Amino acid sequence: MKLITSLPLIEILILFISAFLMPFVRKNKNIKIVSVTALTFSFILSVVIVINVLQNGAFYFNTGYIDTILGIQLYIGPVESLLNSLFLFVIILVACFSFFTIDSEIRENRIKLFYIMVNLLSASILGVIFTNDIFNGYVFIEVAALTSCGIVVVKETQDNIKAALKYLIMSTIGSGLILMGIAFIYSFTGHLNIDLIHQAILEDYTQYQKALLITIALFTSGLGVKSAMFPLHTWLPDAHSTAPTASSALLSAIVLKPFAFFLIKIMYRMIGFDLVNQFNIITIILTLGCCGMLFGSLAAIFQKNIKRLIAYSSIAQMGYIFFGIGLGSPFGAAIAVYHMIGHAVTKSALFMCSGLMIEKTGYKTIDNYKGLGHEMPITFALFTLGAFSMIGIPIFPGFISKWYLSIECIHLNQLLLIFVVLASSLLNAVYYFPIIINGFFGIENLKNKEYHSKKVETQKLLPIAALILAMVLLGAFSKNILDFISPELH
Amino acid sequence: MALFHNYYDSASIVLFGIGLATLMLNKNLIKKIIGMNIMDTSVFLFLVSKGYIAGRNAPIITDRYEGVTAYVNPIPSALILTGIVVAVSVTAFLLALTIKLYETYGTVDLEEILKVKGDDHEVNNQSSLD
Amino acid sequence: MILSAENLLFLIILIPAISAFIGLYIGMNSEPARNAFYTGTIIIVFALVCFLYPYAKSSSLHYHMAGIMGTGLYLKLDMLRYVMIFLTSFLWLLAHIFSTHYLLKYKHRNRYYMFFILTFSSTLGVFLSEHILNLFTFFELMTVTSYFLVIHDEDEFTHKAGYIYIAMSIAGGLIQLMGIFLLYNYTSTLLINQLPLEIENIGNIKYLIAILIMIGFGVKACMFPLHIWLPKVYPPVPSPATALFSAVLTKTGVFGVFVTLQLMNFDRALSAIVLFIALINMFLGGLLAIHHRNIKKVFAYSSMSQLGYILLGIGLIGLLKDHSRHIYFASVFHMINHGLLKTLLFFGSGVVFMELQKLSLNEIKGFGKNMPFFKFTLAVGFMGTAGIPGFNGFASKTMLHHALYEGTGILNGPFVTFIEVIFFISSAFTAAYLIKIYSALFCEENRAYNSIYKKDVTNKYAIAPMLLLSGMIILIGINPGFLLTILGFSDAYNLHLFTLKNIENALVIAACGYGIYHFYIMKRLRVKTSSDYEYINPTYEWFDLEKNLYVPVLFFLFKVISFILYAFDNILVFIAGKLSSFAKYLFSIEFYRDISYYNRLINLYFKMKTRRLNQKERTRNLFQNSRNNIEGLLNKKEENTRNLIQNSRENIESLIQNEFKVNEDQKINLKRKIQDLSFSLSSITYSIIVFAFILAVLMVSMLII
Amino acid sequence: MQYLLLAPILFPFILSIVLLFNKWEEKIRNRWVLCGIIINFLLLIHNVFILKENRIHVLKLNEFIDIYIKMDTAGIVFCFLVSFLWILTSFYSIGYMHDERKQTRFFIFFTATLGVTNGIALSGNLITLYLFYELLTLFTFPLVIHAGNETALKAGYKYLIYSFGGAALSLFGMFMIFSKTQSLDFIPGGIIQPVFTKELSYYFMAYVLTFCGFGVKAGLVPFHSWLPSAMVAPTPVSALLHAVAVVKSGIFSLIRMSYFIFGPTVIMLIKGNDFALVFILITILTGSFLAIHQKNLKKRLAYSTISQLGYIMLGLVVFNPDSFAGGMLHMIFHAFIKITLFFCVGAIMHITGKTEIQEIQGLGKQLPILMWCFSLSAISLVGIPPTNGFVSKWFLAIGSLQTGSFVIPIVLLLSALLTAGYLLPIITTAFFKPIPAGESVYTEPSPFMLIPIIILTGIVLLTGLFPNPIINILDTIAISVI
Repeated sequence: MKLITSLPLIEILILFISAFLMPFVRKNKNIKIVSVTALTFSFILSVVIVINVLQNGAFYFNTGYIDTILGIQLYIGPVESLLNSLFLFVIILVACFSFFTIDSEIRENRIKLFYIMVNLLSASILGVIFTNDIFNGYVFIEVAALTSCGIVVVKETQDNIKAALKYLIMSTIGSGLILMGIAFIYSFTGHLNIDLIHQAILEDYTQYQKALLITIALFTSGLGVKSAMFPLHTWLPDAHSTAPTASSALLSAIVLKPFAFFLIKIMYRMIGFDLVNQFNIITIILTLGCCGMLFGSLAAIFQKNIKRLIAYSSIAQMGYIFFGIGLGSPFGAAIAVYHMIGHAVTKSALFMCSGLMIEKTGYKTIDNYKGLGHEMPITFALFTLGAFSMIGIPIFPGFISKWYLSIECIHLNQLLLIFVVLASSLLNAVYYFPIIINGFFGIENLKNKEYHSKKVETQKLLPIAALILAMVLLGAFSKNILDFISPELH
Repeated sequence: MALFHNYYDSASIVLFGIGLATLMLNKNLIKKIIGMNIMDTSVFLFLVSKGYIAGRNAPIITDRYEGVTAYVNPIPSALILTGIVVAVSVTAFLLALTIKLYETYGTVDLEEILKVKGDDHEVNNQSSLD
Repeated sequence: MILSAENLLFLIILIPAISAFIGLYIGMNSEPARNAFYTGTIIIVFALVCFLYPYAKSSSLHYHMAGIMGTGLYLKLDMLRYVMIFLTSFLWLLAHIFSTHYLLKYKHRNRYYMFFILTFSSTLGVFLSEHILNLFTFFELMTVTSYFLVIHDEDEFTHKAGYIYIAMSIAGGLIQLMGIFLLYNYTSTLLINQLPLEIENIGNIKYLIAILIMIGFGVKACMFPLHIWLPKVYPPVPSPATALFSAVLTKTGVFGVFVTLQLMNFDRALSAIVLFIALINMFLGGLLAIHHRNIKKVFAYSSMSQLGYILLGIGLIGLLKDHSRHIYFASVFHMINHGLLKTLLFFGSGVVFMELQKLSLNEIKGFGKNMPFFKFTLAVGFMGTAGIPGFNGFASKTMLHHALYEGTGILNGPFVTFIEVIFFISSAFTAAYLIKIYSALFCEENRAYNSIYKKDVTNKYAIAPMLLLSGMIILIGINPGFLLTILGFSDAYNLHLFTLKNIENALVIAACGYGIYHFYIMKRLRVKTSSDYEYINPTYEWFDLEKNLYVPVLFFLFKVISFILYAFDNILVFIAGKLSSFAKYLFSIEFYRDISYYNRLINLYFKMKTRRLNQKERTRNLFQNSRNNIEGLLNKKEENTRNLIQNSRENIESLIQNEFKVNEDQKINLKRKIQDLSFSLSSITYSIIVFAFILAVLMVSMLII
Repeated sequence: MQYLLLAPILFPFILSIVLLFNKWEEKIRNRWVLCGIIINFLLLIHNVFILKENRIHVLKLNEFIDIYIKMDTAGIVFCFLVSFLWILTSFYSIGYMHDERKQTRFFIFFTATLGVTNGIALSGNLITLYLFYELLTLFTFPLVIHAGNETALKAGYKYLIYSFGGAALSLFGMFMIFSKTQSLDFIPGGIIQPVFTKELSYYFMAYVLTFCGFGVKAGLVPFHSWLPSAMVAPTPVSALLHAVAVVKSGIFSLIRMSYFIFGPTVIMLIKGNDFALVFILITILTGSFLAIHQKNLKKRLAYSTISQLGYIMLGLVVFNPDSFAGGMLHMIFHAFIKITLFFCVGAIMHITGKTEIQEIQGLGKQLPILMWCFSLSAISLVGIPPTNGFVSKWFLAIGSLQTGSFVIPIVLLLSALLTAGYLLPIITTAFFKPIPAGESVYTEPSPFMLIPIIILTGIVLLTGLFPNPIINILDTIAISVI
């Protein structure tokens, strides 16, 4: 039984070791194989963890087998296990997609570096999700920041480097703030382990009212920068649009989420729901979430470059997640987690489709995609399905998270917020529909476009199709996912 | 007044402010990196000062182990070690990127770099409102 | 069995309706066969009507057919209705014979006959129906089918007339429908025999209901405010149809008014209103008839005034509560006489129109100078209408007059004398305009026609009906009692109409008529032109109810409401347009990430300046657009909206162009300025500034709270 | 056996997928479409009369998303109306689309829309209705932009934005209802039980939102301007969608919402109907007033549809059995009349290429049968007594008078006058204006187009003279609901 509990650590170690082994492999083909095998193996382990958690609930894992909590502790609850397996699932699919597209986008000698970064990034993401120790979380956040900046800069064009630089500087500021937050927490609780801090805070939080407030503010703004909260998002559009397709898919879909989840862990497990609601930081997160939703969609409407458009739409979706957190109720956090999963699957599919479109047409601006639905029908159809989930057509996960958010808003009787939720989904429609319509319909759009002329090889389409299928399944089984998640956050 | 008797906290807060300001306000990349380092060191100072217990010496065992009470609280100092490693790696990465930029643009002034349009073609039609 | 009396009622309506379509089909290939077929059907119907006389005389017939039209079909036949359908079928037969000859030079005859017979069937339906809804249904059917008769000639003039006719009748019909809705709502039954007792206990809402229903019938009965369609519709309609319009369709209106009053069991107030309108009708009809030159218009106004007489009779029934039998038979008798007379007159005008294709007195002067038969028949018609003793007009007018005297006991004196005076003046007017036409048509000298129209009207189809009618007029004139007994008026014979006093009274009226003719018409209305005398018509300058009142008011209302509703129409599109342009402006700032902060400030300044100049120019042409909107060129609505969008699109383009223009020259002088001024904040620092600012705000808010 | 219930909804989808995947030439495809739709109609008859069960839970994802199909009288009436008219329209569109381009794409979406409309008719709860409501927009969109040119695309955008805006509003209302009643199933008489005084404004807001949401599709005034601009679509589309399927499903969802979710008592309590009445009266007047200004025939019919929809909504908002029956009657009659008018206008455009009113002078003489059908239907729409327009107006007026308000009958009659104002000129120009010189000779349209028109005119006249059978059916619904 002991072995099962140590699986999460094994997972992270596999990914790290595979990353360290890669420099010794000579040919690029083998690099890819090594990377994907490591990822699939850890995915299998994650599925085992999920089953284990399903059967006998959450469990702790103390590195070093010492029952006293001196070493680093990992906490694996239903939310963590689910996030872990789903993120890995998406990373594997993006990696398979990158097998074929990465060669054309980055130079020969950089491919090895790219896959090392991918493995390191996934390892650090799992670390951030699992850790129950905030300093360990900080270390994994730093590793994630550096490696994500790495997969951005791997393209090495002028703009790319500038964007990466901007991203790196902003994330260093963020991590500086997080470190200061950790220092503050340590200073008045003396612990680094989340549960111990929680007990310490519960005992005598009245004296540290002001300090507690400042730590929450530090953590929010630090993690906010990293996960593109509204005012601190300026780095995201440049970074995601100039990065290679695979990495921008990874960035938008996966990298932003663990930081937001870390914020949830700090807010609800470290400090506790009732205490957090006393500070009005929650309302600030809520308002920033709403502004993010509206601003993201509004900005996306005026975008010409498709990658920037999808980047802005991920700002909007992050706005949804912060809106969920900002509601301050446990069910709100559960919906935020569900939206993370839903958005991860949809956004990666959308980015990969847009990558294919750019590769086939050679242009990045939307106006050149007229009549594309006729030329590459399957990719465009997948893109449309992804867009439908974003817009909120029933059955898709987008609609379900909007539904639950609104129901939660009514329970907290803030009816105006529903207007924001619906307005932002309508705005999504405003900027996704022109692309779809111009792709499929209109005489002059389809004037000299033969059917299936820009055919995309099936092996590039398989990952996207798998993701869309996962999306639909997520939509279908939303009820049991939420039942699985919500008890833990209460 | 709290400010007067815990010098270390106030010193680290001031240092943090200076680091943050230099990071933000300067155009020169190198100055930004220096600013970032100042910011990190200020945090480390703050953390170490939390672990200090007056009248005890550093948690380094020279020849023999003098018991727990002789030493200062070792955990913050351990944390700072990893913190320093992280800061160093980030600085290294930043410097590498700055060198790359310097090779292409010949200047380290971020403003100059950003004003020159990037090389890949689709960048220029991005910014104008067409 | 199917021929039992009750079913006959339904058959009378059904036969013409079906035969209309069969005739249309026969008419496709052969004209004479169709004419024969139609004559046959009308004769059959006429025969059936005659067959029904004993039933109508003894008791009233009832017929009920469930299911059709939602509420079922209820038909009833009593003496009054019998008279009506007898008159309709008889006159329709004559008109049909006349039109077979009259329409020879016309086109679309097939269509004309179909609608001719359909109107016949719906008129019969109006007279026979007992359920108010059926009455209303046949009334509307009659309107629609007669409308297609009105616009038979397909030229611009008929379409204008048709437009007024259909608009007024449908508007009248809908107001009437409102009355019926209220009636049904309060009494929950619509059968005419059940209604009177229901109506007692619904309080004075019944006045509103009565007025609304009477407006519907008033349009057809050309009561005063609703008479404006008469002079416009009669001239363009082919003469046989005009004859039926004036003789029969107006009777449906009068019959309707009578039924409504019957429902309200002859309430005093309502009868007073009808009486008052009748008086106006009589007087105004006569007055206008004198001035007009087109003989059909003259006859139109004359039938308006004659209807005034009938309505007077109906009004009086209500007022002279207990012995109203006398006045009832007087008005029915006058209805019959008026029917016969008007048909004769319009047949006359038809004959004139057939030959000359003109109707104005100036053109047809001296037409019938040496046409003995034609002159004789029209003379009889004129005498009858004027009420000269020995003709049927005299009999019914004197009966009305007698009723007035009986009324003196009940109504207060001066009121009766007032009616007496109006009665006298309008009869004088009648005599005047009839003499005017007679003299113009037959006595005036017209060299052009002398040579052509030597012998009499040849066509026997035209002259036979006129002779028959004039014969009947004279017969009834001489022995009115005979007709009254048929009508069931018991003491018809001791009426002793031909007393010296009455004859003397009628002759005095005729003399006054001639006096008016001699002094007023000959002097004022006949102007000596170069070669000959010319009739002028001053009424065109007078206040024409339609031109000066109805049309401007309705048109203004229509324009205002359309403009308001047009605003409703695209209020959303307007708001959406404004919002998107605001959002576009808002985000244009965000994307100048390459140009430094200072540049952006200058840029903004330039843009604001240029925006202000376009603003002025744009507001100028916006003002110009809204001006021509306000001028009410609503049909230019499409162009306006298009050039409004055009302008806003041009403005945005010009904005962008001069932005670039501004950018170019601005860049040039800016470059020089930038060299010496190195102060600038890069976009990264720009975003960090934002971030620092927010952080500061966070800190401050923490500390305060 | 239970799954046969889904046949009227799924069968058209299967048919459209079959059409999608095999490239038949025109004749075979037409035959497939025709017998497919007729089979669908037979399936419906089978379900209504033979099948015992009348409800099935297709898919229950979570407590609110559950696809629930239920057959009740109102649903059956609407389903029959739609399926029957679809048969005639398919005949007509085969004739009409003969020499148009992209016909298969047209028929694919044409059959799919039938399935969706049947879905709306047979849905058992508000969320299934909302789902089909959304799908209706998606499936009708390609039909609206069938022409493919710039104006069609613009009209398509407008249609999409309006429909999705409306759907978002009604979704908002559904949130509010669901959070209070925890279930959205349709129960005649409404599912919202005791309404406490403090919740009145809450329910009023929910009612307003759902009303405006579904009102968008039903041509409520401020949200109606997508209808005239969607006239750019080919005539079978505008005939079927903008006279029957799309607008009527808007009306049907309003019926479902106000009679099966809120219930008349609750709506009267929260005075929702007074709010709605104002909008509806404006709709009636705007529709008829602006129709008179339109030169284009199809635009004129579009605005007339808006005004006639106002009638139907009037019948639904006045909570009285007579006016409810009047509203439903007018829904059925208007569907038949308007579809005939659109078919005739479409045939005229197809043969002569004329669209403006002054262009069709004297056409009545060249195309007698077509123009006779047009005139008879136009007259029955105006509501001259023997026709069916009058019957429904009668019930509407009586119903509204019983509730004591004078305004409604007056607006009804004024708009009837205006209906005459914009329909009779078409008849007079067609029949009673001389044929302009140099006009080429036109012959009657192909039998495929003419037979449906004649059948429909026959039905219009028949229901006018013998409306009783339909009235009895509707009375049963009215009693069960109010």
